[in-house]
Amino acid sequence: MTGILETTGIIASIAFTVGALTLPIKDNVYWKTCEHLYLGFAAGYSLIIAINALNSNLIKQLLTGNVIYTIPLILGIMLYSRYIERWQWLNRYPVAVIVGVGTAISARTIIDAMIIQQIRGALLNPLASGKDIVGSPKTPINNILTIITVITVVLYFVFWQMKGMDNIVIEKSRKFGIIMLMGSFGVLIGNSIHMRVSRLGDRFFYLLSPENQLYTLIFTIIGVISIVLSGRKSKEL
Amino acid sequence: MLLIEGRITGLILLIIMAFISIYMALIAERWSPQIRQLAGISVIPELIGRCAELGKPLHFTTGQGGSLAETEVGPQIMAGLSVFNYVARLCVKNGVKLIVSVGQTDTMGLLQEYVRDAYTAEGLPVPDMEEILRFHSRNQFAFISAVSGLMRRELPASNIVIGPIWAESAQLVCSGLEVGAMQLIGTARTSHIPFFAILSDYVLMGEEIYAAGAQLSGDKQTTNTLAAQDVSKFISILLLIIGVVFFTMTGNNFIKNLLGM
Amino acid sequence: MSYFLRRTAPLWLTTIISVYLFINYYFNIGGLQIEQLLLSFAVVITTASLGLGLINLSRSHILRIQRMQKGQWYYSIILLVSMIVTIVAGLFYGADSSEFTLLYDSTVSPLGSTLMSLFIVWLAPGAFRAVRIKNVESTALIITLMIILIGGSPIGSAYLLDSLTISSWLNSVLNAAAQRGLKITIGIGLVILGIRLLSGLEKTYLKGEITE
Amino acid sequence: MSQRSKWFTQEYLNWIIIGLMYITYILPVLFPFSPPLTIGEKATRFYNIVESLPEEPYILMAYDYSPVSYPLFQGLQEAFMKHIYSKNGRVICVAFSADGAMMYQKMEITFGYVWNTKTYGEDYVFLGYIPGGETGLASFLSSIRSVIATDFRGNLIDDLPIMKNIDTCTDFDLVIDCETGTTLGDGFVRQVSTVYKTTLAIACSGGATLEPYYPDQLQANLYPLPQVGAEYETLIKEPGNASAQLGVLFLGALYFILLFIFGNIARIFKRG
Repeated sequence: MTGILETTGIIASIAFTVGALTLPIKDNVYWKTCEHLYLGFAAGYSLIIAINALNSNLIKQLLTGNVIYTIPLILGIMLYSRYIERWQWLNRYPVAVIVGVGTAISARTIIDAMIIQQIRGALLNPLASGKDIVGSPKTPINNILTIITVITVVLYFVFWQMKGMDNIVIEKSRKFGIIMLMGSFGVLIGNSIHMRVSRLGDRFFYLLSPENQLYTLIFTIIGVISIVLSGRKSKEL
Repeated sequence: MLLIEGRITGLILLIIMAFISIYMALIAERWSPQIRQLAGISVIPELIGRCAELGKPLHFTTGQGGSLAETEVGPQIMAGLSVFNYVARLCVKNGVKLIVSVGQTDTMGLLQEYVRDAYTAEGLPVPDMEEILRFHSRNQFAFISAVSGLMRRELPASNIVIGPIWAESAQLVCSGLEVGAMQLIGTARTSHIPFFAILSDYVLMGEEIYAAGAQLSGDKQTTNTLAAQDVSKFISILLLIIGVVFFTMTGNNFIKNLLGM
Repeated sequence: MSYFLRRTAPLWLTTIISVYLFINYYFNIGGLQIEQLLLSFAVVITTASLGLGLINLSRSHILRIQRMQKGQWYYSIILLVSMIVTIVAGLFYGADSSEFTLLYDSTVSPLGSTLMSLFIVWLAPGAFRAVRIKNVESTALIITLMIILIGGSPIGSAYLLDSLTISSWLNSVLNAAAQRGLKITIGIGLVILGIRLLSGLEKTYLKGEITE
Repeated sequence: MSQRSKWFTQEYLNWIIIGLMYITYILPVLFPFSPPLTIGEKATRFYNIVESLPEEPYILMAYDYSPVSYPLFQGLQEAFMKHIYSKNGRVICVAFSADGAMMYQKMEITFGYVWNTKTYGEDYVFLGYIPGGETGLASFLSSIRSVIATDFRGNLIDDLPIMKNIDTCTDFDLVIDCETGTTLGDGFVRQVSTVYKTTLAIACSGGATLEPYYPDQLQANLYPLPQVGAEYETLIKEPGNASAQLGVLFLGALYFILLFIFGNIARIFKRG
């Protein structure tokens, strides 16, 4: 029994992979079907995972006797009051709890992790040698550049329109800051491309692995037909 | 000891920033600073002029996913809606066709309100909303496929996107490039700003979308929030400069140890 | 009374919870027990809210079927059928069963993976068309991009060994400094946003109401 | 205001670029080649951190990525677990994103040849999906038992021998988070390193934005993936999934370099 299930699973997975690869070339019927199947499966999957998590973090807690968990149970149900017109305002209470906890949890540590530690990290001695980077020279230029870049990037995001001397200082440092920021963006895009090359590469590894090559060929043909047909159909539209 | 070791300077900085932002909020009615002219905003009339000249529609969206109830995403959507209010009025004044892709379920009410205001301000009859505001889906890929399909059919001359954008950034900006649209894209989600900096004509980075929202909506509260943020930025820079000068002169990293308390 | 229950009470609830969690972080008031309860309550409510997405999705697609929207309604049927199949399989076999994992591995996993891997396919035509050296900033961007493309990949680590040194300097000095400045700016923005939420000045999160 | 020139927006230009790209990904699969590798700073520092862990270390490993990113992390995670098991350590897995649960199940299949020789509940365990993003993470680290009563398979936490004296973040010798979003990356630095000061390693596709935390708050920042994974596999002399991708990474990066160069050259010719 599982033999059939396994093979249909593999065939479906190859069909979906090829279907998605036809999307950038041209939107077609084959892809439209895959898209709506995906939306259905993804929505169903997220509900099942939510129920499994709810079972562990709420139902098991209630069964093992801590009654205090009835409070989140009631608040959770209040979330669904938004579909009843008269009681719609009730759902603001669970939202208020999530917003209150979420804001406090991140904001209280952001001050230390994103502001204080970053200022401390930039408090370097411009005359001493820089960070120990394997292979790169540890010249004092690294420290001077770090200090100036941090100051100018922060000044780039100042929105208060100053006058006179202040304005000139801010405008000059904003010019240097944006160049450094753009340099860092180049680094971000480069690293992002490496990662995404591996993702697409893996899809072709999967499609062209010896046992899948036959199915890949079949669905590629179906994909090409679907693209050609959708080309002709859109002309008539 | 009541105060926890290592978190004291964090508390002091929090109190200073709380004092600044609440004080700025209270004096909002009497005084609010002038915001620097943002390149991204001063180009909007030019984008709308281009649509009028080429007789093509303008595409606008506040991005996809998230909702006003989420702490980090809500303000980004609000900034997008403030920019939309300004864009809608200009479009109706210049007789430019407006198409809006809606990616969130709870922004439809505000969008309809702004479109109605734009048309009544010009004394024109309010057209059918279904034609202007097009809800696609909350799912990331269904939304962006619908947007790029719409771009290929309607061939907009300009494309403005202000709001939260996730992994659909490349498809969004490249669909615009493909139809030859002039683009202004702004988001506070930093991981995708580099792609807009390299591919879009104009970009609003991080906090700049809040400045744009405040400048266009003229909302005094948000303007003063930005002023409070600028004061905190000046404080951070002062701490850094004093620390570095002190460290080079005396060799004792006094400010770093103080901040670590 | 009803205005207080509809508008001001939720605002006060957010402020009380946030202030308590701030105080408990900075002062030794021994509130660890209550904090853990508050956190696990928030986790439970977030889990319960995951169902909302599913209801919104099925409502909009049932509407499309009722209206027999041209060119759309049969796709909506496909969506609802595949959703029901997954829910029934998940409830019947259980989330950690091999049958449910097989269903996941043959539907959501391949489609989601391939869709996400298309990012680079969308990027390529744009990279060819629009990556121009227009001014000083874009020159800086393209130079660092080229060095990282070479240094961060097997091209550099196999043949052009100098690119490794430059790219690790770019990563750890130039990029780290610029990202440090960016983190300070974003950190200040988030903290001030947190303070505004805490003090009830920021009411955006109460504005959204479902009108779909 | 000119309408962008016809050539610029031609549809067939897309098909050429996308068609060529698909070919550059098919070639290394049909004719595999793997260029030599030099070990970088980030892989060496992470290797030394794991080497310096005490005997029988307890590790918390978070699965926070979706199916598309499995090839980025598989090589690194499997090599890391082999390294930990060589010091007979214990690995506690958890997921803070919905897809993470399924990624653990996938690793049970691909890493089965090692995990089958180990016993579930003693050498490795999976505690399931904790929703709520940073809030879920904070509450999990403060006390595991206050958030969940059972693991993903439904056995009670207290019945698992591996969880005997494990309840908060300070009980772990190393926390490693594998994720693709950048919001939770900062969340791990805030909740693990700022609050508990535990040794933290993050393998993240957006690692360049976490560089300011490295190395004081974030002891190991592993990117670009899977290149760092391939370097780590060579360090522990166990070539795996990451080393097999070197050919594709070589050609993929080369294709983009040529795209940028020819993009600029084509513009000069068109204007000339």
